[in-house]
Amino acid sequence: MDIKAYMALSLTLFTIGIIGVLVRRNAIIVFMCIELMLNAVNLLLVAFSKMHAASDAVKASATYVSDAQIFVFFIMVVAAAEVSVGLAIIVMLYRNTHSVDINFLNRLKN
Amino acid sequence: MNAIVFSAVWGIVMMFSSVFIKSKTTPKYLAIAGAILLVLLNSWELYSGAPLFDIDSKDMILTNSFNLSFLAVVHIGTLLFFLLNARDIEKVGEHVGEYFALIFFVLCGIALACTYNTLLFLFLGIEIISIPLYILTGSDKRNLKSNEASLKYLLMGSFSTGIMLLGITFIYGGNINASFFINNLVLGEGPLSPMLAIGMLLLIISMSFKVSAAPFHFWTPDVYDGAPTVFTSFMSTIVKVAGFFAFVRLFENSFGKVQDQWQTLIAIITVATLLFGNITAVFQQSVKRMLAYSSIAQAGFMMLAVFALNDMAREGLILYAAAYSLATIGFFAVLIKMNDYTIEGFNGLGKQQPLLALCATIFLLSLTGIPLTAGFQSKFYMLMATAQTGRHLWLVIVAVLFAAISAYYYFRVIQAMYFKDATGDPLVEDSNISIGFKILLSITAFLIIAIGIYPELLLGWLYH
Amino acid sequence: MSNISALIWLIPILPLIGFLINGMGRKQLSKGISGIIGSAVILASFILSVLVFFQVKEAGAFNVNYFDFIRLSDFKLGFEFKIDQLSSIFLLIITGIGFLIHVYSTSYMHEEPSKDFAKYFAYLNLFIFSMLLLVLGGNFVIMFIGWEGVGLCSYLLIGFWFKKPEYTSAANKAFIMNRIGDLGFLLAVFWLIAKVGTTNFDVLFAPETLKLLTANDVTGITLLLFVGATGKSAQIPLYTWLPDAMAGPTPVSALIHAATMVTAGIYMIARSNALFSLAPITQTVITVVGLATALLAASIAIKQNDIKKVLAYSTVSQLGFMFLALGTGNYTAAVFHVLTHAFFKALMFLGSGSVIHAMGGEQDIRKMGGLHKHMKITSITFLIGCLAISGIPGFSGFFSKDEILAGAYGYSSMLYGIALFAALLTAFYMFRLYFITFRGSFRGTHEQAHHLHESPAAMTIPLIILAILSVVGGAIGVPEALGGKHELAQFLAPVIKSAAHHLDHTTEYMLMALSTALVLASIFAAWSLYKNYKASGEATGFGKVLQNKWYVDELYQTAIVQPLSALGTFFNNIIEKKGIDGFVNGVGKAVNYGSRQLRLLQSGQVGAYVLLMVIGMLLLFIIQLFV
Amino acid sequence: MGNYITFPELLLWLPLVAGIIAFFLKKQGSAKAWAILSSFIILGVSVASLFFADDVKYASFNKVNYYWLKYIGNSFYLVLDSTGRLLTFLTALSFPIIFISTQQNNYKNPHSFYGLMLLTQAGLMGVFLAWDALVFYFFWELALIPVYFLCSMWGGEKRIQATFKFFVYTFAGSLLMLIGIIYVYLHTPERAFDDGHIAQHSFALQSFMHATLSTGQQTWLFWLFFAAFAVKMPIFPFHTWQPDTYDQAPTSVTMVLSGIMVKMGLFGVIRWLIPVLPDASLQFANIVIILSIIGILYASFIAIKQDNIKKLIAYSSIAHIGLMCAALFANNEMSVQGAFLQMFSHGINIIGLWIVVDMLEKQTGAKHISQLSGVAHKAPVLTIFLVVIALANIALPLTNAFVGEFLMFAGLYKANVWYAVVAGIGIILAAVYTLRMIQRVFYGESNALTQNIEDASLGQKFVLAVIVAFIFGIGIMPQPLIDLTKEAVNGLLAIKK
Amino acid sequence: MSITTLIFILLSAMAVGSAVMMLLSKNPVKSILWLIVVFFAISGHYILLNAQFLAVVNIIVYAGAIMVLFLFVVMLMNLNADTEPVKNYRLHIIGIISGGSLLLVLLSTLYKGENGQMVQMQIGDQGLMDNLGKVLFTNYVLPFEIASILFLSAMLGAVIIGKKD
Repeated sequence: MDIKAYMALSLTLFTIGIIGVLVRRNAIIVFMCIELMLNAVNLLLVAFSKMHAASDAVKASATYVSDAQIFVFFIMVVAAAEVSVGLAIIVMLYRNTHSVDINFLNRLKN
Repeated sequence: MNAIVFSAVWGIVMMFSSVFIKSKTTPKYLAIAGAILLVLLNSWELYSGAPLFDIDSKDMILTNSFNLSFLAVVHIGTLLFFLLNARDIEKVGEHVGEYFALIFFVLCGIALACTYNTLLFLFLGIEIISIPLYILTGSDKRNLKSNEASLKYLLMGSFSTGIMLLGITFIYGGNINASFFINNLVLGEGPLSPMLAIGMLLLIISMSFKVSAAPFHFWTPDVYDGAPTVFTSFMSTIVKVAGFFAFVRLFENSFGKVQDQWQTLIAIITVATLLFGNITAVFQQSVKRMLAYSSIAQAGFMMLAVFALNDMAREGLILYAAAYSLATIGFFAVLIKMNDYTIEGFNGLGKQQPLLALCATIFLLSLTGIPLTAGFQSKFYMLMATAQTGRHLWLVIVAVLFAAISAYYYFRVIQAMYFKDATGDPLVEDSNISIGFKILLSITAFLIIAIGIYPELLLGWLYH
Repeated sequence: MSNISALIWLIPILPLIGFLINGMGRKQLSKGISGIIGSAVILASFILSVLVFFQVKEAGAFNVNYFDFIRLSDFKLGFEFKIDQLSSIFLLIITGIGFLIHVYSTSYMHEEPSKDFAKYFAYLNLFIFSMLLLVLGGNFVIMFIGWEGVGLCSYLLIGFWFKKPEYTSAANKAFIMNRIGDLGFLLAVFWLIAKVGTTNFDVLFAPETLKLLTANDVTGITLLLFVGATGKSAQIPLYTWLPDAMAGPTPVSALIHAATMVTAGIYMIARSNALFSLAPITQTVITVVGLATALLAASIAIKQNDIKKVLAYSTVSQLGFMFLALGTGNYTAAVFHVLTHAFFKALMFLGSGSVIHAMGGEQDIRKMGGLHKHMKITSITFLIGCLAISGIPGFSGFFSKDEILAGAYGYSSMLYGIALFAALLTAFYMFRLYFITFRGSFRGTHEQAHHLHESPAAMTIPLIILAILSVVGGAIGVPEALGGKHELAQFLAPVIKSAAHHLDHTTEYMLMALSTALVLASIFAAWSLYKNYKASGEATGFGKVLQNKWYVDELYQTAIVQPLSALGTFFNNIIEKKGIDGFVNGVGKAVNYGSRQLRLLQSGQVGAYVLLMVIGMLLLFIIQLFV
Repeated sequence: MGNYITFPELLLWLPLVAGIIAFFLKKQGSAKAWAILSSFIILGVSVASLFFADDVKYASFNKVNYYWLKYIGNSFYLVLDSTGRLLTFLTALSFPIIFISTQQNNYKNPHSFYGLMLLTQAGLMGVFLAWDALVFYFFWELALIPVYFLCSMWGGEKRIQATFKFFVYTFAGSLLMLIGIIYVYLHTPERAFDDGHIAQHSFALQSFMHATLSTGQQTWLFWLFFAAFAVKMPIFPFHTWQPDTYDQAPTSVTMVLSGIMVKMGLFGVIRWLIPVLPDASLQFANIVIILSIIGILYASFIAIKQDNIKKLIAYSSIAHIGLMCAALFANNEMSVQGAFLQMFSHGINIIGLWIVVDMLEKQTGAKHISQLSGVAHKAPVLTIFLVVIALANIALPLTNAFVGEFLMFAGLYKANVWYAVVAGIGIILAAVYTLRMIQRVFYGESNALTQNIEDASLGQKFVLAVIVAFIFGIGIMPQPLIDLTKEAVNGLLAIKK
Repeated sequence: MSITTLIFILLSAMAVGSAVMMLLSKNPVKSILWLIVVFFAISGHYILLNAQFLAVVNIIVYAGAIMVLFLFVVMLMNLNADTEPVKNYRLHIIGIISGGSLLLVLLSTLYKGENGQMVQMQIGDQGLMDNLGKVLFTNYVLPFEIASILFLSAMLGAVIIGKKD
């Protein structure tokens, strides 16, 4: 499979994530869109790792392609942590305002 | 290495301290002790060169006198921050121990971000810095501003994380060595391959976000304004300069060879940052928010270090980190004591609290960059570094003109303190101002003057 | 007698000392003391001047250099004096007449409170000091020091009664007009420095130095010097300050604005005759200006009713005569006329002073009349003055004026004609003045009438002395035609190479006869018109124009003063406030405005922030990847 | 250098230390006394230094050079040479005069007032002594900061805006100069320190003079430097901060500003601009001169129209400074020598003027010509002094200013006839506005405000007498001053050749 | 067209399609479910790339843990109804346009520059559990440890933010 296909796919997903952040106002959805972005990145990383695996230029180094997948693993870890904190914050917000609209709170401006 | 491990360990210690120690006032002593130890351990590694905990990081961590001395600055800054603000941290909320713990975790992240050698650690470091900050920003739960700030910070922060990851991915993809090591990056001749170019660009963008450089600075004013003031002081100083250090480290080790391909970009970002920061700061009424913008403006000056990337720039960055952190921490320490954060709130402080006013004046002068303050030296080094590159000299002139504008808003505070008359009711509760606080504030001011007169005090680290 | 040359410095220093004593101790000193001090120092330096005069007469000119005023690597300026025939004569005039006027003043100023009295003498001494400096100066710069010094003193003395705004305005006018002239003087000096690198008279007028100057240089320099002279000696166009200067005490007018200061211009040109003789263009200019001034001033004098104003304009016109002489290269005549004029004009001013004194400050001749029977001495001496100035044979004025006219005739008969006409006018208005004032019946108020009296001795004695001088003063310059041998010319010969054309005696007789006849005629006309003058209403027609001095002041006001002040206002209100300062503040305003606008980007909405970030990313991408 | 303490050190540290001490003298009147005392000591030192005026013979007394930031090739390098000697003397002389003349104005919390004043003096000294660009820049700013506080704290009602304008103006200017300094620095040859350390570049004056700069670089560097100096002098059209500041600042500060600080700009031209960028300063000489001459006429015309005495003096000062600046660029011995003399004379005269104006304002509370009249009756002594000083200010012969202006005009004439002619008009205008002021304020009938005005006090009489003594002393015998600065002048011209 | 390609296309279509649905559906619960579908599709891709470990982890961590967490939160706030009154379409348009153009810029650059390298499908053992395990606990032990800090701070966050007081 051509790497370009994977680039196209994951960039599309990434962009959908961005657009989601731009257009949705529900904090949770926005947060989910960010998760989508991360997943797109993961997919691309794996694809790259397999791409490098295919190219023999890098056969020399021992653990050359596992790096990327480990990285993906770490991304997931971080994502999990981020989500837990993020959701905590959103819940707190909901407690105080009974809304999850990201534009609802607008005290800080100018 | 010492810094990483110890700050992590001490973070855990603080965490459990809150379990075993019930009194609200005790943790700060622990924290201060930890900070002192941190300074000692780090300096020890700096001088001896041998870390205490000898962990084989597989070259993912590289320490040298440069980043260790920078860490030293960070740690001293933190120590000062604790000493000046510990009491105010207690006032934020119930979980004093946890706050300190988080701060130590942030320090751990900073240590990572300053010594990383692989993009993985850059990523982890940045995240370990960010996530605790989201929490600290929101730690004043009752206060809606604080909530709003933390939400904004969270959303935009993780958004920029996504950008950064995409950048890292492309760099990995474009690197035929298939590695994340920044010193193992094959750039090839001529213009960068599209993947590397895009990756670099995305990294520039995400890093600019972290150091709040325009046009990715929009979170800064709101977050700094909303967060509890103590933590704003920490975020806007220690964390920010660390971000710059990571920025510089990334570029000098990986893309340093192809300066010509990104310098224009950095120049543009610099000018934009100076513009947004300075111009917008002029009109602010709340001093806290004004400082948020001023931190953007100062970031514009620090971008010059990224732009120049020469020895002068390195020294300059350390100087700048020290000067800017000291002055800002000091001024925030004064600001926290004020009853009213608006500029009118400062009217007549010079008569009510001469010492506070004097120190505040010195801090502000330093931020403006008046000679014989550390602020001047740092700006001076930055300008020299930029001039040394010989490219984009107009940048220097622009920077200087904005420095002149910056006087405009810093001096508004000075004018308020000395040349306006107080409304009568006290601006500051004397009970909040202990002798110790005054002494420490004077020490900070003195340090600023001392560095301003003899910067080699600081730079000596690099020359031994 | 050579020891005198070592005492030269005393001549100016003594008055200075007098100035200092009177100035410092004006609170303590009584009127008597300060008057005595003031006069004594002048007397002393007069005596010295006499000695110097004789020394020069015997041993000739000599220089004294005291110290280096300014010494640069390529330029040296000594603080030096030059004592020669010319300056020694002026020394005599200044100190001599100066002394008389001091004596006169002691009684004239007696009503003043003692500290103003002392101040007055201080100023007077200071004036003498600067005047002496001017005359003694061995180079143009030292001369200039005195030159501006006398200007200053005249400023101070005109504004002596500084409570009256119009007086102080007159003082300012005098000073500023002098300054305009001084600028010309200075530029000439700079020109000399730039060209020959020195201003020392001896070096400068040495033929080899003059060779260094091109014709243009000479013309330019002399013209500029002449500008200086017009300022100081009240010639067109800078003469209007002198009539106003009559605001000062009358003795001052006598000393400064008749006898000495105003002749500084003549002195300066005579001093540098070597230079002027090389500049025909300048000489023509001087001639024309001098003649024009003589005529204009004379015409104005006819219609003036203020006794001092009349004298002032007559002074201006007499100075015009002197410049005419200078222009025609007839330097000796000029100096000669300076001398005689000093006598009779001082005489008449002091006379008018004593009249005013008697009239209790009244200066308008329409309110006088018939004073002859009340104050004989004054009247007679004044008459003598009039006769002298009109040039009645035998009186001093006759000789000097006649010499000038002769010189003019030798130049061109047309010049002679006009000059003669001016001379007739002179005779006319002087006698008009005399008749209106002293003859006919008294027209003043009643208390004035029985307050009238002859002035005290301290005032009359100087009058008498001066009267005698104005009669016999001409003796030193009797032309060959009348069997004299013109000692003055011989005496001045080493300094002045007179370029006057010499006429044969018959023509000279002709001219003398003609002028005398006409003068007598015009005196008769004046007598018939004014022997018993009745105060008539305002003058009309041409008379009005004359009375208003040809509206020259008004002209200056509208043509020069007002435009300039308008310019000042324009600069101040428009360019400064709106323009430059407006721009400077505009920058500040712009920053503020930008600040207010940029704040709006900070909308506080995460969505908007992210959008801006994405757009920023987009831009950076485009810049980086496609530009 | 040397193991004994040198004049530069004394001149710099004495005021600095004295100033810092003054901050702690909170007792009534003690600060004032201390300030006067120390300023006299400094004056003594400065006078003493005049006896060691030989740059070659007494070099070791007049030069000091510590290591400072040696890694960037900077050292704390002070030299008291014939360029700076006159101005350091002026600085040392004016402060006692100022202190005594304003002694009966009581400022609120005097300790900080006098402390700041002395710090200003230290800054000024530093500017005139520095032989190292960075040190120069430091003191350049250091002189500014205390003045900023002095003006804003003790000034008139509109003080804050006026002073802040002044501050930003000069700050921006000096920052531009800083760029210039950096740029030149990066082109200086490497410098070896005594301890063997070699810095690639150096801030020392000599190195700056040997910097390798193409003409193209010089041209724009010239304007960077000139911006700072032009604002400080100030030269038209950078002058608009001055009238407001002079008007609003407390008079004793105004004296410092107009008497000494404006000379910083001229001094900068002499010490740095011309030596470091000789080609450019020759190239642009005409532009600068024309600018200055425009300034002369422009300022004089405005002065004629001024009703506010302080602003009038401010504008007259602009005109005079313009003349000096033009003379400096006229590039011949006379003009430059004249400028040197005039820097000193102008300083003395204008301080004298301010003293009198201050006394008037203190007593009548009025500073507008239209409000005052007939002061001469009540205060004859004051009037006499003022007239003398004012006439000196418009360069009457035998006063100090005459010598300077005479030489400057002569020099300008050599450079170009029309410069002298046009600038000469300034002489007349000067007479116009000065006499106008004297007439309106001092002559005429005294009015309600001036009814019960007191004459000069003993201290003031003394001070004014000193000033007048200087006026005539220099006016009659300028040669000593000329000898004092001759080397500097010739050195400057040698560079331009 | 080989079977791999076919599966790739199918999975891609599924991923993109359900991502769009997630974006479009008004009801939060629905979008969560759509997102889970996306994750399953991505896991499918992992399997296709022979990265079983990640595939599994993806299912467990994302689809399992994280999404459930989201679901809980949504339920807790019972936001299942449409809480987002859609207004201000202009912002949407601008957002979509800028996002889309970003995508175009990136892709055009990449397609212009890169000579498409092939990706190794199915084969290759480095994605297997034991390999990754080895690498993780030999080379990457330090990051692994440090990651724990992240969780500690997350935990603290939960305590500070979440705890009622």
